[in-house]
Amino acid sequence: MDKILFGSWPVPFGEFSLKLDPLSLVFLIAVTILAVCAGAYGFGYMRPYQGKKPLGVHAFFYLLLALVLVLIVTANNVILFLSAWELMTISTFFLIIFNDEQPPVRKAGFIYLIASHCATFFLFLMFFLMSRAAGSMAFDVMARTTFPPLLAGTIFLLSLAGFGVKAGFFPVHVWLPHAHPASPSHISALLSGIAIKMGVYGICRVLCIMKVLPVWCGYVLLMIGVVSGIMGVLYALGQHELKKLLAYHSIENIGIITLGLGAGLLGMSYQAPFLAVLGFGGGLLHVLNHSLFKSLLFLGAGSVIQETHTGEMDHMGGLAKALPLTGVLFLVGALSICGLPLFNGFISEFIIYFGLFQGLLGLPVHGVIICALGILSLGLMGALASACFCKVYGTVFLGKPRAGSSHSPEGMPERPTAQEGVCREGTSKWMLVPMAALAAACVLIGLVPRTVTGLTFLGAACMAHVDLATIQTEQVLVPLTMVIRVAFLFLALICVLITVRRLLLGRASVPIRETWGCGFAGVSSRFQYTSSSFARLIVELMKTVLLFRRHGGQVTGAFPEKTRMDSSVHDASEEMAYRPGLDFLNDVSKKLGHGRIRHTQVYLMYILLFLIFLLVWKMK
Amino acid sequence: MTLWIDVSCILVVFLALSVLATNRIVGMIKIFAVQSFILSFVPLFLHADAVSGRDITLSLVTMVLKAILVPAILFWQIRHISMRSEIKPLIGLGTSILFGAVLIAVAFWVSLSLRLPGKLLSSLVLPCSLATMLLGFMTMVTRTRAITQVLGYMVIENGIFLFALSLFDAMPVLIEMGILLDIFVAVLIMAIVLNHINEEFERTGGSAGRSKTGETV
Amino acid sequence: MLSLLILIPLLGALAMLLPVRAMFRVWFLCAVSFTYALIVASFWRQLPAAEWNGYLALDPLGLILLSVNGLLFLPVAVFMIGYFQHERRNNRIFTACLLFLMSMMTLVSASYHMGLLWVAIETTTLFSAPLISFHHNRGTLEATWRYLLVCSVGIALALMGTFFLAIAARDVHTLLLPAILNGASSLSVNWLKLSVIFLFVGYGCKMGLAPMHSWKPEAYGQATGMVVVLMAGGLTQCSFLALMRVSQICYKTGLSGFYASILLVTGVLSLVVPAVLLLGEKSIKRSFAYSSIEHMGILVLGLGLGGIGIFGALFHMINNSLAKVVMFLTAGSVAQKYGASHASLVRGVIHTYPVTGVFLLVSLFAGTGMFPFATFHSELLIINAAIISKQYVLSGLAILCLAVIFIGIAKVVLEFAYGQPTDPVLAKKENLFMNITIALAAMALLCLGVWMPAPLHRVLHDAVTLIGA
Amino acid sequence: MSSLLNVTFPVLAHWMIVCLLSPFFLGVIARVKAFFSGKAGPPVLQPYFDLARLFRKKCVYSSTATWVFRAAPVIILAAMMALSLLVPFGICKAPVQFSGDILLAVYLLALGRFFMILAALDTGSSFEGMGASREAFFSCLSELALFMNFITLALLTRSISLARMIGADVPIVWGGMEPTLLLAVASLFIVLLAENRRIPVDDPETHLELTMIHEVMILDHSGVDLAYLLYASALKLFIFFGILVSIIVPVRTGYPVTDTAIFLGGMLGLAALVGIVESSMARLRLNRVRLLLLISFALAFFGLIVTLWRA
Repeated sequence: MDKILFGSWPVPFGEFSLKLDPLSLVFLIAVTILAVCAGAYGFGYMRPYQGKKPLGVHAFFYLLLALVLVLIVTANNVILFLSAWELMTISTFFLIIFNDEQPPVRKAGFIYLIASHCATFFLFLMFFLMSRAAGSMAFDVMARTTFPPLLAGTIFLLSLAGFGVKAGFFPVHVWLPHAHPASPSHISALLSGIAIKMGVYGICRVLCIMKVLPVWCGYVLLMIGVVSGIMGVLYALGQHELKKLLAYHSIENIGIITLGLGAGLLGMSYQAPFLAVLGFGGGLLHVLNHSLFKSLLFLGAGSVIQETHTGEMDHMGGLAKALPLTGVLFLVGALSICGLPLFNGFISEFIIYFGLFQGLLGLPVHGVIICALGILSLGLMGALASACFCKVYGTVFLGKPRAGSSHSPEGMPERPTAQEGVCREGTSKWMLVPMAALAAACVLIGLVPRTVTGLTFLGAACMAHVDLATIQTEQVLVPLTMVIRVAFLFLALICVLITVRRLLLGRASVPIRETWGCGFAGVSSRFQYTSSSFARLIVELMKTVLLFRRHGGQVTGAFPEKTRMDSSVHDASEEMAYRPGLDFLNDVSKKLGHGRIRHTQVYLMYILLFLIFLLVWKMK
Repeated sequence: MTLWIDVSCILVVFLALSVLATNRIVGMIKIFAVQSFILSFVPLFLHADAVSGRDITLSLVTMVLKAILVPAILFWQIRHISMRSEIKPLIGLGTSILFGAVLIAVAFWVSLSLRLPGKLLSSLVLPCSLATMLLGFMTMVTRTRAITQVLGYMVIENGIFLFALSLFDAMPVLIEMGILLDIFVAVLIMAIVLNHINEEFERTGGSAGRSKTGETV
Repeated sequence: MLSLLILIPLLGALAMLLPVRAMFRVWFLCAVSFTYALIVASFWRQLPAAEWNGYLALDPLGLILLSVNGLLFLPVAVFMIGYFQHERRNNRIFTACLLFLMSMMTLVSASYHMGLLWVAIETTTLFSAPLISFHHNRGTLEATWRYLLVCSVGIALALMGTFFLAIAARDVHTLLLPAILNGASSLSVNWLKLSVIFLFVGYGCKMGLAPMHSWKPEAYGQATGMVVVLMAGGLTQCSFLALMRVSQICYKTGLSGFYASILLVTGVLSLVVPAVLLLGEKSIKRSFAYSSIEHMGILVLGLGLGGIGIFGALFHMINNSLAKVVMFLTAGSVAQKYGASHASLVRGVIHTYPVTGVFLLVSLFAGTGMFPFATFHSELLIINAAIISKQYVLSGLAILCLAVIFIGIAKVVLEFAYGQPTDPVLAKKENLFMNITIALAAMALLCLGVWMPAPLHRVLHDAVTLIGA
Repeated sequence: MSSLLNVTFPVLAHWMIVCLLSPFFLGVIARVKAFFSGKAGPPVLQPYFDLARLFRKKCVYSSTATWVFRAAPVIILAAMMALSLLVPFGICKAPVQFSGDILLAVYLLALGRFFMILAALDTGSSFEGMGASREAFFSCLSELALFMNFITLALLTRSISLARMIGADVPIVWGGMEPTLLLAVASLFIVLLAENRRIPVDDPETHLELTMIHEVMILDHSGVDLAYLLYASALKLFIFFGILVSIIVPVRTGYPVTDTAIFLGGMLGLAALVGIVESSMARLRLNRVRLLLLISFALAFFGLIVTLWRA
């Protein structure tokens, strides 16, 4: 069933060979859906820029990116893969840096480019190690090779370094929280929905090729999942900016996916094919699901930003009235990402949980511990994600508008007031329809999971190198069916309860009053809980890992003066590793570099010393 | 005749060391002239049995070029009083001499395993020419003024010349002359540049006051 | 044919000394370069016969270098049309030296005699010096001085090395390359070792390898873009040819391991040094100069690694020269537009001069080996070679350095290219000739990146077999 | 037709029992508390009266609120009713049971909570926002403890279905693993108090806004909506009681009447226990609540370690 397209490509070691196996197909489907939806959205979203910015260039790189993504997931040759990979980096860079007049956008583009390209170097090493062992640059030949354990472990670690940066694993996620808020929203959707999944695809491909990996690899992968997931969601809770928050949620969801993959890898190492298929299958399904609901959320965020001209959640509020449809669609995305039943997030998380419980009951004691850890952290992630999206939805869409300055994070120009193709709520149809399509997909998978589970399990079987027929996937599909039945019962109950309420209330009109202010008369909309105050309890509990900083806000004396307080959460990996590291290099460079050494003589001395060194070394 | 070659070799190295250990530019030029003068006699000792016209020509050319012309140009170059003394060298003279001794040791050590082939000229030719070269190099490293660096370079070239003599028979003279000529042209150009350099700035390495953006288009 | 190819630019150079109009000289230079390129192109069909008793001969290695020369001089000549529309300085010496240089670089590619090779390389130094100091000011003079000083030391060392080689090859009685290679068994190994060390350090100075690199940031930072293109893309690679000749000899005498270890150490050093020094750099030309050191390091690494590493190195020679055309001509064009090449003075080029801005980005991608450009493939080949020869530490170190270098260059280039334009009011018109030149070079590099012509592959392959390994 | 009936009948019967019984225990707790404070207290059936009255009342909506505010009570009640289907009560087996139903149970709880918080934030009131924030925080901690306990139970019973984890296999487990199970029971009891917002975590009686979590979130609900919410919390309490009693009193005599009596006795006992705790303790300060929940987590964690050690 693998389809191979073969052609020659006259570059060193290059072959234009494409291969479509179930693993690729899962990603290919996600790529196709997202590229179309985000593209259509962009068509409406970028209207305000018409005539002010070179939109043709933007469109070109968008299409290039779409093409290259397809190439990446289908490439069967190392050079082709790497070429496409580099092109992805470049085209994404141009898409991110669209609004380059703004320093944060430039910084984001810069960090993205550097992180991506530097990570690619690890891939060079990894692929060449693989190709040396296999004697070929073709993935399918590599997959037939057996790798010695040490080499396999090295390759695995290199793949984590190389693909992990793109995927956004926790300590190496630096580019992600910068790039997502900086780019136009449909690009953020594409980045989060698909670009980071390419990192996951890479790891999946490597796992698929490796077949047998040392046992510790599974533990490492699972731990990475746990750390990324929890840190991602904790950082998300601490954010004030909508798209940055969503960006951190991408890290969390990558963590969930990795958890699944790690469980699968454990299953492979311990010869538990059912666990392997469950873990990989759940991971792959979550890839698909996350790309659907996260892009939905980003697109929704884009509409919000276009409406409010700010990304600061604490300046928003009550948008469900201004953007009712967007509000509903965003809620669907939020419910999905929290993994609540009825929506697709629950399905994939359920499969991963199920796999982890299988591991819990079937693996030796180390495996049991790590699986327990996985289950716990998945539960914690779920709870924190719920809290986080309550915060997002509550502060952005519910309540009353909060007064605040409005400046657009991406420098979005004012939308023309009268515009064609604008529906009731002022959002272009080009923007609403893709979101609706994505939301529909979320609900569809949530209610009829068998539409996709077949495919993802096929992909998982392909990764685990087992015949799917020998695996009793019904063991997990039957419970899923039961879940769906309960879900339908739940929906029926909702209908019944609404009807009951209708009957009880009769036809009498419902009085509308102000919210009860507990007796206080001077309530203003600024009294509302903000996103930061909502998350404060959790963030303060975790303030050591989150680098939570608070300025001002101390009230002193009987008649305190006017004061202001702001709090922010800082990325520990960036603040404690990357920035000091780069500063150190900069310092060294400045000390050694030009301006310090003033004399040509010193340079001559280098030559003399080198000559003497060679003489002494080589002439013994 | 090997004895004479040996003596010349040792003298050349000694003079190279003296150049390294001299502070005054005039002194350095003078020592260099003496070194070149001694060197110009070596071709005459090459063929003990019969001194050919070719040997004499080479000897004369060398003497005129190196022992007279080049020092003269250099003297002409430093005719201004302000240029006569070396500004503080980068490495002190004492240290320079110590380093020089180490370099000589390295040169001899390297030459241990190497024997000049055929009709042996002198076992000292290789180590001495290497040592001279390295000492000249060291001179370039320690001195901060353009003109002293040129002098160092000339010492290097003398070292090379000393060794080239051992190849006198093996190599076509055409190439050899071309080589000498090239070096000469190089020095000439250097001098011309020097001329500009002296107008533009006093010390070759003096980039201290250069503006950050003072780059040209 | 070969001597004709050397003579044409030589005579052209003499003609340049005549008092004619400046633009006439430029057009004449274009004509000569074009003819030159045509003749070189014809060599791809049929290698010319040896001349001057075998002193001049063209093998695939030489052909590659010769083609690189052709590839460099033509765009530079065309670029000069645009350049001298703004520049009022007398270009008599400049153009004459350019043609002398062309002639001597041809001699380097075609010389089949180690002594002649040295003479040719030495002469290129002489003629390139006035090019650097085209603008007579303190900065250029200082840079020229440093360049001359380091290179003349290098030349002296290389001369010594050549002498040692002559001693080693005393039984062959000549320094003609085929003769040395045929009589390789009779060479004296110890003398050859000494010779290799001296030749390597000597030519390494000229090539700008790491401990001998110091003239590069100065000279490249001060000279005009066109000159730097010729130096970074052509002159340095001439010296690389000399290193490859040494490699040929070493291979035949079984000194491959000896030579390779020197090459690898220097190669890694040449990656480490720019990596360390680049981050603090704010000037675009100097950054590119460090990148040039890096590329020399990559070439040397490839040569040292052997096998497909050599293939990669040879391919990289062509790519590097094209990349340098793009990089330094762009830097030159930016510098001419803004009157500065320091990051604090230039911002948002892509808004003020969209085409130049694009070229800036192209130079970033091409210079650091990103995909659509052929440098990607050659760097990949060399990393692959390192892995194949099990040089894990080396490859790890190399990619680390490449990463840091990328950060350094990207930082400078992106600061230039993006951001709020510094003074959009003063925008001058973009020059057509300049842009066409850069665009063509970039296109060529891109085409090589996605499609390697069969003849090129064949010639590279033949050249690899020449070096052996 | 008969098969449809076969499916629907147990479901409907289960709902009938659950819905009828659940408010009763609220009344029992109130009665116990009244007894300890020396008052006569309301009748045990008072919650039924309250609900009946609220069902007859009209609703008032805030002008700030959107459809989320109106949807929340319905969704929350529906979620609790759906959840009740997964839990066995004494001899009433869970009508829906499958491998992995605990996950659905936990996520249904989460779904209800999600809409509870949203509804609170929808009013735009700062007090309700405060309650929502606390609810979100505490539920994270209690959910962690809940998961930990489920892992322990899953390991002990080798199953991930509620029906077996708290039903059939528990007596066997009690046979060999008492300390583990005791730890789990203690931990689950704290979770019960926290999830249902009883003292010492929250005080369901007062209306002093600053001290409250759950009550403050429903300040703006009225009429039928409030009835739905009250009903939902009664259901939730009932479900937690059911789970805990199934573990504590795993007596299976085989006679339906005896078993039901034992189960109901356990439920009443638990209600009395909650009442005693509420009477004897004061509401904890907010940051002490955090500590309490962490203790619950630590108990569960300890239980897991013991389980692993014994395994």
